[in-house]
Amino acid sequence: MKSLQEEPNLAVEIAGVKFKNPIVTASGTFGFGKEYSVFVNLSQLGGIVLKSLTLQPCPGNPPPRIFETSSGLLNSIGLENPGVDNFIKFYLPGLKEIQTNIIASIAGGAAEEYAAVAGRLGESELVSALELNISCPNVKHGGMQFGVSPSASAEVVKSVKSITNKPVIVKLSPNVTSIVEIARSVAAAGADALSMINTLAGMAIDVYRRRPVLGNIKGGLSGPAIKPVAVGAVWDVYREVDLPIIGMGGITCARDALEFIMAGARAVAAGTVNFINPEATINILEGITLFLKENGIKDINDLVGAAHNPI
Amino acid sequence: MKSLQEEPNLAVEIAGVKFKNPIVTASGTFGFGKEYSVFVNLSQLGGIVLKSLTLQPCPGNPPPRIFETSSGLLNSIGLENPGVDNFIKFYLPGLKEIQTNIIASIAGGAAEEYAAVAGRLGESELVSALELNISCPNVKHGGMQFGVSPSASAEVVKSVKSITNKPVIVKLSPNVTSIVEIARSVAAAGADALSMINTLAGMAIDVYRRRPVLGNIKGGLSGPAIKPVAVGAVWDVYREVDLPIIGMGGITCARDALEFIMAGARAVAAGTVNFINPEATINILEGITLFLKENGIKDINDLVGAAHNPI
Amino acid sequence: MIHNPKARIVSQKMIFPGCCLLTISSPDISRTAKPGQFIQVRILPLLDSTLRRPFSIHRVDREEGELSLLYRVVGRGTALLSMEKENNFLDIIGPLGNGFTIPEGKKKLAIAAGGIGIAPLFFLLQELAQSRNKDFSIYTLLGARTSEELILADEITSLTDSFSGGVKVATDDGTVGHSGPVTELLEEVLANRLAEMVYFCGPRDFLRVSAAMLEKYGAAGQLSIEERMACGIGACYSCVCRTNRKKGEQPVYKRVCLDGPVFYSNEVAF
Amino acid sequence: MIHNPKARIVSQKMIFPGCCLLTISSPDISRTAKPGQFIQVRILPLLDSTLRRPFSIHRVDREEGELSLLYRVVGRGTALLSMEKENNFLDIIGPLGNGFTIPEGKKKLAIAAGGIGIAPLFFLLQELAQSRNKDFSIYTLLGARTSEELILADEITSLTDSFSGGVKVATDDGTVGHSGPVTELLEEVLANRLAEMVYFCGPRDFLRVSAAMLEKYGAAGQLSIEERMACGIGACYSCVCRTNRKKGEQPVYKRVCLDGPVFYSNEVAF
Ligand SMILES: Cc1cc2nc3c(=O)[nH]c(=O)nc-3n(C[C@H](O)[C@H](O)[C@H](O)COP(=O)(O)OP(=O)(O)OC[C@H]3O[C@@H](n4cnc5c(N)ncnc54)[C@H](O)[C@@H]3O)c2cc1C
Ligand SMILES: Cc1cc2nc3c(=O)[nH]c(=O)nc-3n(C[C@H](O)[C@H](O)[C@H](O)COP(=O)(O)OP(=O)(O)OC[C@H]3O[C@@H](n4cnc5c(N)ncnc54)[C@H](O)[C@@H]3O)c2cc1C
Ligand SMILES: Cc1cc2nc3c(=O)[nH]c(=O)nc-3n(C[C@H](O)[C@H](O)[C@H](O)COP(=O)(O)O)c2cc1C
Ligand SMILES: Cc1cc2nc3c(=O)[nH]c(=O)nc-3n(C[C@H](O)[C@H](O)[C@H](O)COP(=O)(O)O)c2cc1C
Ligand code: FES
Ligand code: FES
Repeated sequence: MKSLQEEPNLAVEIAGVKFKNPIVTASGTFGFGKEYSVFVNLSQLGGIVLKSLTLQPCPGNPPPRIFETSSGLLNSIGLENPGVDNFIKFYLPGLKEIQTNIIASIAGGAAEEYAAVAGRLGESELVSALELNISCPNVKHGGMQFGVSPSASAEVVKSVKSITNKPVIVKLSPNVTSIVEIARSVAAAGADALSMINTLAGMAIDVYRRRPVLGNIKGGLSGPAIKPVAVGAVWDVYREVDLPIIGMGGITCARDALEFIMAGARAVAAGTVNFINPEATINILEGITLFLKENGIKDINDLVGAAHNPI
Repeated sequence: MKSLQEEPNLAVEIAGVKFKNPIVTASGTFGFGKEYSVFVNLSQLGGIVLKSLTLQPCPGNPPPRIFETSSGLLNSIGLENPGVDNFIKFYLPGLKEIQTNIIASIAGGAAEEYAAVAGRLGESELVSALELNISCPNVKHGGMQFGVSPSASAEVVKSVKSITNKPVIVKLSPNVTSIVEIARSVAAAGADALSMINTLAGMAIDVYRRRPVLGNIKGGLSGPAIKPVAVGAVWDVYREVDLPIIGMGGITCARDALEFIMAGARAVAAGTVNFINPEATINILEGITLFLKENGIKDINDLVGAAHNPI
Repeated sequence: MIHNPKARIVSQKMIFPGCCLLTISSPDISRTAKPGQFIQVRILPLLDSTLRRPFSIHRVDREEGELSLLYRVVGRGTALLSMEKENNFLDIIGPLGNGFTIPEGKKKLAIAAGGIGIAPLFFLLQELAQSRNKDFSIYTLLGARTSEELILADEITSLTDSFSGGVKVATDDGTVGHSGPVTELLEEVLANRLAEMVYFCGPRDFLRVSAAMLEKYGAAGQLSIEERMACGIGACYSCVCRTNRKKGEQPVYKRVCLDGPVFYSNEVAF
Repeated sequence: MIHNPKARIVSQKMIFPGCCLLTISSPDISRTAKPGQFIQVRILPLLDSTLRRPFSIHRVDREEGELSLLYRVVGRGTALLSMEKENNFLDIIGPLGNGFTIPEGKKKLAIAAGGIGIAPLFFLLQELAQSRNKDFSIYTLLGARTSEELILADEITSLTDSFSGGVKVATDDGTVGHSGPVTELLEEVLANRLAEMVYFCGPRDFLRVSAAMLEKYGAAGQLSIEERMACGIGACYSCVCRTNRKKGEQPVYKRVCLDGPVFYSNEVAF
């Protein structure tokens, strides 16, 4: 163990946006930005990714909306949100006081809807970047998710890029044969960064009641259970696609976060872990800092993808 | 709780083969049939699915071959096996004394290799059915797995069906955009049953050594972590494809097994759990029997797919 | 809202098989907690992947800075919790949620608990007793499956004996008190116009039947409901219950953790 | 091979911080166990998804029907194991693996342990001592990081004092015995032709260096190696080590759990 030394550099740049450190929050797990302020000094975070917004207010799915599985969490929230206009009116102004990147997440049923939401959010200086949640049913194509089709994914990216100058991060779904193929397609369509992974499709059955547990039948699996899948996905995309990656999926501690960084992620998001340890983001940040110091690493960027070329 | 009553029927039929109960073992986790005989009266099982066999002996992947993750197990055994001929010579005769269905699992790098292995196994009366492990790299197509391509999967099935009369069970990979599409394709190609799911692609990184943990870099994730994904896959395929399903993925107890059955599986396989509890298969069988009695269910077949039409 | 990652266990007792009373030292949370609020407990921190479990605050001792939970062992989380011993530490967050309110002018109160539903209502009775407001009339109705599982009746009787009203009990098997569901006692109270405001908590079916009964007799009610929770602080929208009751309308969901867990009974769509 | 799902913990002691001695009652396994064999321990059965952990049998008391493990706390599993108390029950499988053998005619033995590597070798010494075969000469070489972590030297000295040979110790920090790696003691023994057969166990690097040394001096050796295990009984092919050493050849893997954990040192490819 090397002796402690000067503070390492934690700052990373993604799509032209500077992050003071690589720790961000995962969309849908950190509300509309301020819910966790009782536990966390939000200005210490690299960024906050907000819950996905749609054009119209969305009531969400019938409960039960979550179910705990072995080391995992199934959810089918169904994008409950007040709609982009109410968000801009009632939530966005309050985010001004937070000294970090605010990344808005956009969901929609058609490429034009993504663009419309992006257009409204693009007017605010408070929003540093846009994340596109493409794990949404494409209403024009029989409800198949955008994120499983290279062309539909690209179409969403193009329509958003045509309306805004904000950096666009595309959030990839793992429920595909080749996540690399989707990544390539959105890269070609102009995406500035990738975030991955969204939840794995899954479900659970209540055997006593002989029916699915979730009100919506199927849900998305998150939490430590999916970490190996997520690390593998980041690893694959890092090798093949030249875009910065925000990695996530089951991160609970600094060591988990470092796995993603060494697999190729330039930043990492904490999702489900916030529910278990509300200070998790800060704990992860502290743990990474300590790791860098103990190992005499001066710059976090030196670890990005480090496992591809073992020392 | 209803009072205990006559013994319920546990027998199920899959592809013309009668199983005395729906509990089988998952390929690769139960060796070549007799390893667990110290713990389990093998004749009590519905069936034993053997470790996958290839035409030639296969040395397998360099270690480390496994790594424990949260509620999961990553493995990259790499199909180590003595080859079908050595298996027939040295292992198969010893299986005669076991009064249960022996299902041989076949792996290969080309459709013809599957057929060749199937041909040799087809000569033995001891083998009740063949399971095709199509999660193998297709050497003719740049190493892409058969199981992720509807046409390559179908080709394997056709070539095996053309050489043997034994029932053919196709083991589906979950690493696809639509497992239903693959299921449909192998059904059309003549598959007699499906087994699902094989492991999820994943990996882990040793952050202290800055390199992948597994000798083979990537591996397959099994265990309770993947159960929601597996139940969801069985659910989807049951609705769309008219073939009997052997369900697996993270089963540890009778309740887990019942989830699969209610999602649509006619039999269930125990894999990773054998490592933790070597009597798991029998415990699951006993637990299911008790559940049927307590709930006054006379026939396990009445529960197959029961969650699709809740009571 | 306080996160106390090292709250000491003062005591843990089995009340009857499968039901425990757990007392925790947490001065900050005890001081500010209101009846009907709850805490989120982290079970075995070594398991990084297990969600916190929500439990109502059953009673507080503000002088000692202690709060108690009354819970049933129903699954893995509560089983592990029941193994925790005195002087171990628990990681808790609270107080959470809105809590019960006593609207101006309502003096004729009833409290109806189905089984473990007494957990949050006891705290409410504690506060009412402390208020020493003799204007209140309080009927407390306790339901249990059998006499062994009927708990707290004596304590509640002495707590409320300065008020008019009284404590009535019902058991499913008739081993003590009224034989039948506690909702039959509630109907009696409502039919006799003995309550303008009913506080109730218990299993889903009990809540549904009670809410319908309140509607029938035109009485107001506040109920505490349970839903599976993740964050517990309003961030994840996991824990919703539907609040508008007309079929066909766009549903309006509210978060049990933040907008509840206490709702007016005519708000909730069962 | 026996599955004992309810083996009682007789005692658990901390030997030095991070190292525990755990004694378990399991008459069947104790009776049949041979030095070099191991058991698979299930950690906290409530966690249905945690693999068993393999531990060498460190010593047995056949009269009492007890066996002991000597282990280091290195991760979650061993941390949970170290919290288990007397009279709790453990779920164990054993005895597993092949064990050490003493080939006919080999009389000049050495035993070399790197740190916790002494765990299985102590049992071998116990058996040698019991054999009372005065023909043996036994040199026991113990390595540790520092004097505090040097354990069992006295016990081994008295165990082996009827044999020729002796006990030598080495610490990395020189706080006791030879200052430097224990392999330096081994080299001395080998250079002086004091051992025809060396039994050794310890960290990977220690094994590699020792095996190379044995090759250099033309001595035979048996080593106990560790690999991540799942089934522990030869069914899953998880735990392999490569046994042929020529580059370019098709690798030949052997299962550590069944074909090992003891191998001849010239078999293993490091
Ligand atoms: C606001 C609130 C207050 C509560 N107060 C009490 C109380 O005072 N006493 C008491 O005994 N119980 C109370 N409960 C219910 C208690 O939270 C569950 O019994 C407990 O979470 C079950 O955990 P488990 O691991 O033992 O069960 P499991 O069935 O193994 O739990 C699995 C999952 O389901 C969730 N879950 C299961 N049942 C419930 C439920 N009824 N409500 C919410 N989540 C559930 C768990 O949190 C967990 O995520 C309360 C619930 C809520 C929402
Ligand atoms: C045949 C055999 C005999 C052993 N005897 C002893 C002994 O007598 N004393 C002792 O202290 N240790 C012994 N070990 C090592 C011991 O099994 C590991 O230290 C232990 O499994 C670590 O578990 P953990 O949960 O604390 O660590 P974690 O790192 O959290 O374990 C994670 C996973 O890695 C596996 N693992 C980690 N390290 C090892 C390892 N070195 N070997 C095998 N699997 C590992 C665990 O089984 C688990 O699956 C032996 C290993 C083998 C194979
Ligand atoms: C309750 C919940 C709600 C979520 N909502 C969204 C969402 O609105 N938009 C989105 O892109 N991802 C959403 N996600 C996915 C997460 O952002 C994240 O990709 C996933 O949970 C994996 O990370 P984790 O394991 O750290 O939670 C949600 C996840 C959870 C658990
Ligand atoms: C160590 C190991 C080896 C496996 N080997 C094979 C194999 O040879 N052929 C195969 O079809 N599946 C193989 N599998 C996959 C299992 O049969 C099963 O599909 C998967 O593990 C999911 O079930 P489980 O969670 O119950 O283990 C293997 C799984 C494990 C854990
Ligand atoms: S539990 Fe997260 S909003 Fe209620
Ligand atoms: S651990 Fe399964 S073969 Fe060795």
